[in-house]
Amino acid sequence: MLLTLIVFVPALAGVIVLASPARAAKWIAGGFSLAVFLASMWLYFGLLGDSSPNFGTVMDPQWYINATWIDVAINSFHFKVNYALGADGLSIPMLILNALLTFLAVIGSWHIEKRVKLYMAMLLILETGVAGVFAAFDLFLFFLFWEIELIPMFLLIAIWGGARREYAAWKFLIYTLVGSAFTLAGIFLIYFEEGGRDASFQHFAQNGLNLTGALPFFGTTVSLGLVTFLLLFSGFAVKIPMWPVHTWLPDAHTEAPTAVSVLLAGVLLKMGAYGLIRICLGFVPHGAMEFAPVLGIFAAINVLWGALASMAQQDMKKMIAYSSVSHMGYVLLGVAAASAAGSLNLAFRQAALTGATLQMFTHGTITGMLFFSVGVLYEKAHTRDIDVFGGIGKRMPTLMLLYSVACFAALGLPGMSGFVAEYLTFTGSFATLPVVTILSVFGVVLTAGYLLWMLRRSFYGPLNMKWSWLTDANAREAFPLVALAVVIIFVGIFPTPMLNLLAPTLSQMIHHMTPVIGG
Amino acid sequence: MDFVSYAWVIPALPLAAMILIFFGTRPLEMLARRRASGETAGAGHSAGHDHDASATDAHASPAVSAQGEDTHGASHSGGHSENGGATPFWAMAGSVIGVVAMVLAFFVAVGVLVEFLTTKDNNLIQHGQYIFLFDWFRFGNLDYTIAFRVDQLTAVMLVVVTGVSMLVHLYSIGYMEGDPGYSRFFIELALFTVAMLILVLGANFLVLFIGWELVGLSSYLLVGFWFDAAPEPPGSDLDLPYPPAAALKAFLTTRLGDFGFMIGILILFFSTGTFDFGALNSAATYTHVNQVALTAAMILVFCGAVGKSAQFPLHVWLPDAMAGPTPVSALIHAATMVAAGVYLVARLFPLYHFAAGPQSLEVVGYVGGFTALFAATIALVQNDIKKVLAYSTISQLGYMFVGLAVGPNNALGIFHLFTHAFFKALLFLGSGAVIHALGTQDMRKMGGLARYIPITAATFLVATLSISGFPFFAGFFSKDPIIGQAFDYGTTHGGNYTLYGLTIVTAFLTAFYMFRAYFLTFGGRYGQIAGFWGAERAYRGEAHPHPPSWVMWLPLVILAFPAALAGYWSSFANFLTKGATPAVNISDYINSAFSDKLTLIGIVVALAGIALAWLMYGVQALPAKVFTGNPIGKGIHALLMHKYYMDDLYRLIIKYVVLGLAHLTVLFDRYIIDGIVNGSGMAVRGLGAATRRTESGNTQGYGAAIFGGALIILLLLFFAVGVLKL
Amino acid sequence: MVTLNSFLVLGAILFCIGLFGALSKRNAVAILMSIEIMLNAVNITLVGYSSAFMGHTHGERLTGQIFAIFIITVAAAEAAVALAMIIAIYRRRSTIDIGEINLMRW
Amino acid sequence: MSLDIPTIAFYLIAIVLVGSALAVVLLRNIVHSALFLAVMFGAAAGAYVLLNAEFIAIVQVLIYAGAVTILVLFAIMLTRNAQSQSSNPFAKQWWLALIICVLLGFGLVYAVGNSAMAVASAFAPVHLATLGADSGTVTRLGQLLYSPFVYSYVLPFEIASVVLLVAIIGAIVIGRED
Repeated sequence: MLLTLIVFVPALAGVIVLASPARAAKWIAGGFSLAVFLASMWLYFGLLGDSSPNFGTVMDPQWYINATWIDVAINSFHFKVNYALGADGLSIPMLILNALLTFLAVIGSWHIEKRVKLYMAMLLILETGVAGVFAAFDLFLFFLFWEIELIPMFLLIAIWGGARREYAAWKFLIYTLVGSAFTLAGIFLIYFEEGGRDASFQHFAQNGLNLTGALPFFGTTVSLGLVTFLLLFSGFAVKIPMWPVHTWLPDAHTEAPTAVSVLLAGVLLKMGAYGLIRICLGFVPHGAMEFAPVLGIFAAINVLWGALASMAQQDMKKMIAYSSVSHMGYVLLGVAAASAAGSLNLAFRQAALTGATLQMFTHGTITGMLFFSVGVLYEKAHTRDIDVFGGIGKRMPTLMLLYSVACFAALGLPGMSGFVAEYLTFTGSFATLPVVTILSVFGVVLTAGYLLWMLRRSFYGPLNMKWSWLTDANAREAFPLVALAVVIIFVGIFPTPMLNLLAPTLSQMIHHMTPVIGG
Repeated sequence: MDFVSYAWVIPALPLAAMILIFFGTRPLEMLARRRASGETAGAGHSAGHDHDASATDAHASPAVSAQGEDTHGASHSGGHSENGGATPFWAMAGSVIGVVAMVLAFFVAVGVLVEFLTTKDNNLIQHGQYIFLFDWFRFGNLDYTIAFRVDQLTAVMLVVVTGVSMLVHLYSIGYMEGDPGYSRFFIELALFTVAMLILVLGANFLVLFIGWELVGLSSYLLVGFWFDAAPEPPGSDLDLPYPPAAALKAFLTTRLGDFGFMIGILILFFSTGTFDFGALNSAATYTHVNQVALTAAMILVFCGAVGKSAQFPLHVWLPDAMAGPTPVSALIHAATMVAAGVYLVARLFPLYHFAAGPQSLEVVGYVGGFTALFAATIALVQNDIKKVLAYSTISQLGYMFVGLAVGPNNALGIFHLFTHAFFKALLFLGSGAVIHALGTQDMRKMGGLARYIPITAATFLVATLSISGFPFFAGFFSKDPIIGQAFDYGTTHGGNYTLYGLTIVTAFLTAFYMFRAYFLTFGGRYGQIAGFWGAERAYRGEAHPHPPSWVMWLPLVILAFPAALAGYWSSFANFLTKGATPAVNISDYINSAFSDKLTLIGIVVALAGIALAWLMYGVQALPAKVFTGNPIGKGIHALLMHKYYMDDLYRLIIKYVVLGLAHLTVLFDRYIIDGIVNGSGMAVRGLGAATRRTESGNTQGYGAAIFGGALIILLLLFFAVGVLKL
Repeated sequence: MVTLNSFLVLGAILFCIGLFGALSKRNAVAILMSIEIMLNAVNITLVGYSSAFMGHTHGERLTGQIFAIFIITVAAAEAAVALAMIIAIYRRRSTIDIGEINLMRW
Repeated sequence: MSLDIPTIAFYLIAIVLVGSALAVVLLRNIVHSALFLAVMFGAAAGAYVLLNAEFIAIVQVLIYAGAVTILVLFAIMLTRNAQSQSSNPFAKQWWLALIICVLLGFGLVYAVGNSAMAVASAFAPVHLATLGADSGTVTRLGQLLYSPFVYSYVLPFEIASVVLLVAIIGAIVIGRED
């Protein structure tokens, strides 16, 4: 019931916002998103009551609700969709992150004046779509929410975006739709290969190991597991985004308004990573194992490519967008390492996968903070060009402090969550994919390079007189930044609760995969 | 009293100070400042978004920030005493909190050291003691633990760090007086101290790496402390580093080293499944580990040390890091952080020495030896007093690595680290006093300053003698054994005396350039005592030097004692090796130091260096033109002035290779990937435009198409049935 | 001997003549007339089938004729509407040459 | 081949049908075309009679030869264009239409003679109408169309009436001068 509320209250709030006067829109949206955030915190704290809390696994989700929704049987053809929502260690952090970032996005959008009702409603409906993706425990329901999220996001970019907003919005939409078409094909394939009677996650997780064999393919045969994996992964790869289907991201980020960039980087990319871990890895272990070396190579390319491309950017947002590509590479690395073949200590795999999952959360907060920082600057200066600034740190000490915190978190400084995630990922992934890991570690150097170089060019040095009128971030602007900084530093210093939350789910997943990957 | 168990207080104190300043006194200071400016400036500030208001704001601010720039340009090169008067009350309160915290921490650290010196508890001696243990997480048998442990090595480092940090805190009250970022400075100083203490207390790679990166952060912040300074105007030949650029360079260069370090950690972790130093250093852990992998791992770990300790080829950041305030240079870039690399190798000494192949320590030794000579040669020609000290630091760190590489245990290198911390901190603080007094760091505008600031001169002289290896001073006792051991190492390694040659030549150069610096600054021609004690006539500058306040000279005096006497800790090796080497009493220690022929050679070499410096700069009997007059000498001089063109090489690599690749990726994205994506879109549109022609609106055409199509199907069916017999 | 085949061939020929008219005339009324020819051709075919099988199970094979009746009904309706449209178009544009009625082009 | 009266009647009707259809299509004057259309409708009614479908034949005469022809003539009259030389011209691509139609015709005839379905039934004898024979099909048709008790097409029939109603209203609405 709690999950139903978390998923649908935002959409309801969106309708209420649309029906209420424009003056109240922000307050209503803010109030509801705060309420949803508090409710989503209860997802975690509500489980803490026991001395040894059970955060659930994919086989045994918490907050589970299951009702038959569509059930059509024609002879042997059986199409069954259940309204099944659940949460476990993998989805609870994502649900909380989603609710948190939506709330902060509403706060961060306080200055929006253009069609504010529709804007707030779209933010809230977006929250519903994303929360649904993370909470769904039925494959078709998952896909439904996966597609629902596109509509508000498309509108948010296309209406409130920058100069090239329509190009960016269409690019986002078409990329995602093409990817998810393959995913849908993959969903049907796995559904019918696995009996065609049950689309629940538990069913697939239970029977994922059976997904072996070969499919005829133009005179030859291909591995069924690999085909299923690749079909499912296509949509997730676009969303993550994995090189070479990443070019929608910089455009979308650059054109989207600040809060939408935050959500886009903070939670939408996580949908892809979540799908990769939950569905590709959990349901198609054979395919994941076969694809893991290639995935690892893509991960390294992602990391280095994103970092190098960031270095060449003039636009702060574009730079951060490419940094997202780079950072999501670590997620790919962790997943690839967790599923690569080899008879090794399972603990390494678990470390890698935990690192990847933590990186999902942590990247959401850190990139959100980076985008909010740029947003504050952009609202004042109306430009994001790194080189036109210079020495503005003198005028904006608070913003410089918070922006620096975000940058240092992004480059993996200890004491902040990015470090924990990257360190876990690297230490785990080196065991199975050493070369790829070494390449990815080099990304850390490049990350430091472009972020600090950006800080230097914009904030350091003598003040460019052109910007002498800039004012520092006020309390309303600083609030999302401070809130995220608190989360980042808390997880960076004391990651244990977070890791405890992730552990049972991922551990179950890794152990379940043991017959496939060896070890 | 059980100091060891309370060792967690040591990092907690500066942490508490940091938090108190950040959340306590600094906001109060800002509040007070705002109230003061509100009283004077009136309501001008409050009208934020109004156009007129912002226009006047823009009008007013050039004056403000131009003034700010001027002061920062000046403060950048040292003289910021005229920076706007006294330190505000709350800022001062913050700094006092910092100093008090550091004094307390220092006493606890000394207590810890004393306890280790006096304890009879064999378990404590052999294994040290965990003072803090917290599991971040545990995966199967892999644990990610935050663990602090104190043992002898840590105890020594604790004293060094807290001691120097305490004095630097005190000194900074004077040095940073009136600086707008006064509170920020103390926050960052405290942050550094905490990070450095985490680094030395860490009982495993995880914690050490955390400290390692955090000291990098605080180094970045402090080097870039005057982040709004303007770059040096073109035409100056002093080549003063520009703080924002220097900070960036420092962070990135050390990160490049950390890349290797991280991979080394990964290999070790993968091979052994543990981060813990205790486990890693015990033989049982690595018996089944591939020797080659282990050797590679140790060399990679050393890469981290190369970055942090500014060894060739990653030394380029340290001279630039002198852009930071001088107390920072003393604390971070001389005494403590840059020694972290040495500490790291020393910490893992059993791994290097016993487990990994001999190549690992050879790499350490040769990199160290080469860097020692390399940096010393550059130091010969520097005109910036801080640059001289920076290159001397690099050179001395090279010595420490040689000491670790050739020594039977890690005592040689750490002992030099120990003494070096004091005399180099003293040198930097002394140079800071000079810069504070004159407002410049160009040695050509100094000379004879001993007359004006005698305390500074005397303490500086003590430190100079110490670093030069003059007998009876600390540096002599720590450096000469390294040179001697390098000779023995050559003997036992088939007569390969390369390391010995490198170190002995460096010893000569060190004595020369340090005394050159001393003479140029404090002594010179016309001076008393044959130029050792300067006179007014030797002064070449214009500014009137003013003597430092007590908060600045007191640390100098305090530091002079360990700088001169630290070498007399005769049983250091015995202490550090947990009794594995015999204890030596003090008279035997001194006797053995002078009875060796090699030591005598070292003394002679040092004296020769001092004598040459005296001839050239003390009495100026031998002008430098003798060396730079001929073409070869001129060429070498130019090469040294340009620091072997290393900076230019890096600049080229970054500009053309890294940024070139970066732009290539962007071009690839834009033209290849987006080209394909947009191209397929265009192709569909083109196809649509082409087929659109058939939609002519002519219904009869459509009808013809329908029935023509039906006809084709019909014919195909006939073909299939009649001909193919399907 | 007149067999079903005779009627089928007759229907096919008529259909093709009608089709030719529908595809080649420019006058909308002529096209409509051609379409009527095609409909008649189909009707002849249907009634032919109906009649050919009437002998076997008497009474049950009148479906073809039923079809024809419906076709005639619909054709009448169609003719009425189509001619109304033609008149309406003529009133607007003073032509019923469908080569010139191309508002829907592209 | 025995030339009995119905056979002769069939060939006569067939010739008239094809000839008048060709005349409809080929004549230059639209009014002549319309008149030949009426001839064709009448001949078709004859063919229905030959096939023992008296009811269809009557309906054909009533609706086609009567109503539709009148409609067409009215339409021609109302849309008479004074300027045009030829009231019933060919389009430019008439040759294409000709090729398609001829080939399609051959195809259809070939299919009628050769496809499996056609072979089984195409040579089935057709009961041509003979004078004085029992004509019971109208009754049966009536039952089949309207009977509420036995299996019938009453529902489609009612729908057809709705279609007609719609067509009437539609024709009025469209053709109305506004």
